Amino acid sequence: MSVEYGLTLTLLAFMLLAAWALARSDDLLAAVMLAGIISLASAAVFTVMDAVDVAFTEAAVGAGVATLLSVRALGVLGERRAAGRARVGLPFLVVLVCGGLLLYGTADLPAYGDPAAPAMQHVAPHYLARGGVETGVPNIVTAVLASYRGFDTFGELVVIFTAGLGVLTLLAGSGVSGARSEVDAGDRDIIVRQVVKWLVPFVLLFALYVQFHGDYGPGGGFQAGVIFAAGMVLYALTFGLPRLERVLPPSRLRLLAATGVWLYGGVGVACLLRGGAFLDYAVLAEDAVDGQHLGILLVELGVGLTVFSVMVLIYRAFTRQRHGGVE
Amino acid sequence: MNGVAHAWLIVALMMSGLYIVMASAHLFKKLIGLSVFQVSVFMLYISLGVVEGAAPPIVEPGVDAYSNPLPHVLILTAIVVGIATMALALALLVRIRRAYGTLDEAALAAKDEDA
Amino acid sequence: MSAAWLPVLPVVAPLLAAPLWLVVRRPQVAWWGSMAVGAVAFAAAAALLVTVLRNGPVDYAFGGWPPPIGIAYRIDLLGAFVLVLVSGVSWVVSWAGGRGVEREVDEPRRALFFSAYLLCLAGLSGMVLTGDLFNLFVFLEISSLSTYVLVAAGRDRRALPASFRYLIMGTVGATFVLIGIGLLYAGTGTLNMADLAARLPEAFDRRAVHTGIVFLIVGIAIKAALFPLHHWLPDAYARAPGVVSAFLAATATKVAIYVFIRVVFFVFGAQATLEALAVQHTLTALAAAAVVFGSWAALRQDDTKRLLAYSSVAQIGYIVLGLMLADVAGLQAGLTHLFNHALMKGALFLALVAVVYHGGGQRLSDLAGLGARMPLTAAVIVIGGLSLIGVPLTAGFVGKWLLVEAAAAKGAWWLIAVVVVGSVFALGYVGRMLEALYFRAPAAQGGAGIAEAPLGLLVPALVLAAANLYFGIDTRLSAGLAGRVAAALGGAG
Amino acid sequence: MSAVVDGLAWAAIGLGVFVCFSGAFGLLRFPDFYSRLHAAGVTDTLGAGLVLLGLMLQAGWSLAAAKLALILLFAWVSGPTASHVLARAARHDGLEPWTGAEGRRR
Repeated sequence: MSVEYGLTLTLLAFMLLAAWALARSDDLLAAVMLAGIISLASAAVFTVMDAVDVAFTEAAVGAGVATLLSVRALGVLGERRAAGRARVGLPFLVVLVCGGLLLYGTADLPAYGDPAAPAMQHVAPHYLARGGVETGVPNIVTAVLASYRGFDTFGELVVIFTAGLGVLTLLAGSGVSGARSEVDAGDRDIIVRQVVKWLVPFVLLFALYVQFHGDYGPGGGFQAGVIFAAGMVLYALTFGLPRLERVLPPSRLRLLAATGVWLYGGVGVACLLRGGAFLDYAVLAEDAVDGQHLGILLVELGVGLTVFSVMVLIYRAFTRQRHGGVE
Repeated sequence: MNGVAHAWLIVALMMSGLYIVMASAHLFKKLIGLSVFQVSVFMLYISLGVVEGAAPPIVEPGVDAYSNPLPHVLILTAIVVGIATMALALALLVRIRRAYGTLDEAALAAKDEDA
Repeated sequence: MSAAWLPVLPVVAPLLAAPLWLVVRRPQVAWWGSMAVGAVAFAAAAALLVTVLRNGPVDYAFGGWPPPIGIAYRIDLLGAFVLVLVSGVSWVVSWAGGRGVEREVDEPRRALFFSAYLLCLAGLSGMVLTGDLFNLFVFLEISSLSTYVLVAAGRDRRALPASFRYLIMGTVGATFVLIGIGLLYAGTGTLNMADLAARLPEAFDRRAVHTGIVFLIVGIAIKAALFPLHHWLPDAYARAPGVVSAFLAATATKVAIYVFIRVVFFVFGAQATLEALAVQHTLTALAAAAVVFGSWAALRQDDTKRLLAYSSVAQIGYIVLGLMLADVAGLQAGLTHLFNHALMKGALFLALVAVVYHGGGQRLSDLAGLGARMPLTAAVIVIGGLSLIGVPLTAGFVGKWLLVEAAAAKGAWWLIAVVVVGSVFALGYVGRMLEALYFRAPAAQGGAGIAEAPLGLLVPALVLAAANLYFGIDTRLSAGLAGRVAAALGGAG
Repeated sequence: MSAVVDGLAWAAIGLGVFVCFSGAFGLLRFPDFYSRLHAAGVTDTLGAGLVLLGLMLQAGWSLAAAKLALILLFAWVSGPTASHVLARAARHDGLEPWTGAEGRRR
């Protein structure tokens, strides 16, 4: 057994412990934190498994954004404990059947790390051997994501957009507007204010680095959008939502969210107009590889724009809610 | 020699997530269970693409063995779908709590009986 | 318009139009715009169908990457047929959107409502057209997320828990699909459906492949609301705004069944899957149970929308029964009923939107006396109801008759008994609606304001009702095309 | 790389791991919130600092070392700030420090 495999197994066992604690706990905040821990541990597992882009995203999204939104929502909900009686019989049966089936199905999978596995044989070698040459992008994950399977990524962008649209639709008209101390004042503590004031520009700079360096290293539009949004949220937490809204009014955020989708789709349509297939970046420039590079740059920018603005819109929608209470 | 023990652990984690989804009476906790369920599916995918001793799929001169990038791409998409679902579900919970004053499944059902 | 645009237009047009209503937040503009986009999508779908009929399947490689390296569409007769149905019915239903949202959706949500509608349409169309398993998952999620929003967009607070329950069930289902795709990839190394079909025979003895197939089928069955995985459906349909119920009942479950057909018959190969994994017996039994249980439950409902929703559970049973006969006649029956059921439920749910418009309720007793006050709406309910029972000269008859014929040819007499039992129950629940409409006096004097609904609601309902009659007589487009599709499938399986 | 640098690097990493471990031990065993916070803070600054220092020595003069230095800087700013905010929140909620007068409390 290799060291890496042992590390993976240890981390998985640790996650299983956390899941066990999660299942037993009635405390909702503890449940959120345990889920965050599981997510962060999975990011470590992804790193061990060479999936650096995935690890990056899971750490930013699963451990970061999901935890942030959950804690925000818990505050708005005013719920602390899950007191109701759990059902046991049917869930246990279903889990037993599904788990048994999966154990059966995974039993003859190729061993961990086997380079001769069927999954390694057919399509993947093409990406690894030709991806860098055909797209001019050394990070093959970015090449597959933005070009070979660019239509999936367009769909993924629409999914995020749909979520933002859905949150705005569901929470429309039920928010609080006008002055409210908790939302408005932010944090008055001088240490926090000073630290955040110094930190936010670096967070934004890092986001830009991740956005434009995604061709060469882990990163890309999605991770960059999340980090940029995190910088904005940090700013709003410290200096109050109104200060952020002065820079980024909701109407502008909505426009940006739409613009990201249009940019991605627009690149696709531009390819159509120039006689290629939808999202065939090769027709965008004289040289096919230059076209690929340009197309990937533009669609990643679209992803970054929409992800960033949707994240901030969602955060704002939850923060603007009245706490607790019944209609 | 590596085996498929990682798959057993992942399946166990997956099933604990699914169990929390189905067994919890509280809607918020169901949602948390759902995210554990999804994370473990992500790990199943990524584990399919590991090549022992290979590098992450970022092409560099002098390296000739890389892990399979395709599962990574798929799971990046799936992570995004997961957070999108979660955000939407949390917004629904805010509305449910405001309309009913509870997030307990049995209590919710009871409130609509007498309405 | 160039042929290169046709395959992408039904998906990309609504996707690019949807963000507009986040910026221009005017409900009227959003409604007109969405109808225009719906028309474009429908026209493109119809043109695609014509192209496929003339020249055979259309292939489209996104990004110019040939499959299985890139994502590709392969649009055959089946896909084009279902796409025309989905985009056509959703377009007609969207006509009713303008008036429909007035009563059932609060002002700040109306413009965004149409965005979600377009996204849902795009998601469903993408699921129909795609030839790539993972792309299927992505578009499944686009349609699902927008559906949760649509269901919860109305004023009825009971829609909120219904939508949440649907979200949990739907996400578990989608994750099952994801597990299935992953295991199939582990066994074969590909995500492209056609490529997978070619590579499966040599990989079929791998356990990962068996398990993948089972998880994929269970995940799709949740989305298709196949008994006993139908729990999310009655509440979601009954509590959603009426226009949404009409839209979903006519399209969402149909697309899920279409995906099932595509995966089982094209990718896995009917013989191998149905026999080796005992899928056929299990699903036939479940479908028969769906018919009996759904019809019986519909009979016991007091709420008209829940009644129709349970009836949908039963109709899904009929469709799957036909498919599981797994011969040309059975497939033709299933596909025909799939087509016709979309028309029936679309018409009936739209008629209920018209009933609610002037302050009517959605209980059976609220229909009392409406036969005289709302003659046209009542006529739509009559036609849709008769079609649901399967009375000759309505669309509903055609599918059921084909199903009975197909069953008789195979000597499956018990299956005919199931159809008869279901139809008798249907006679019962439709009869209760008609009895309330025509033979019961209005409950109180209070409903004096109740009159015929505005044209904006009536026209789409009447169009769909007329379609029920038309396709009951002229079956070239429905059963005829379904027959050709089935013949092609029979060859493939 | 010279053996001296290599040895120094491993010494730093080893010491860092020990500090992290003792921090975790303190987090579990210390009697009240504030002292536990103290233990956790050690992990953040000294533990992570030593490990990162060791890694920088391993990396030599390269871009990776510069990135590690930036991470170190970030950890040294964010860690104490987070501890500060946590302690302040606890104080704000009226949590009194343990003085040994009333036995262990959780």
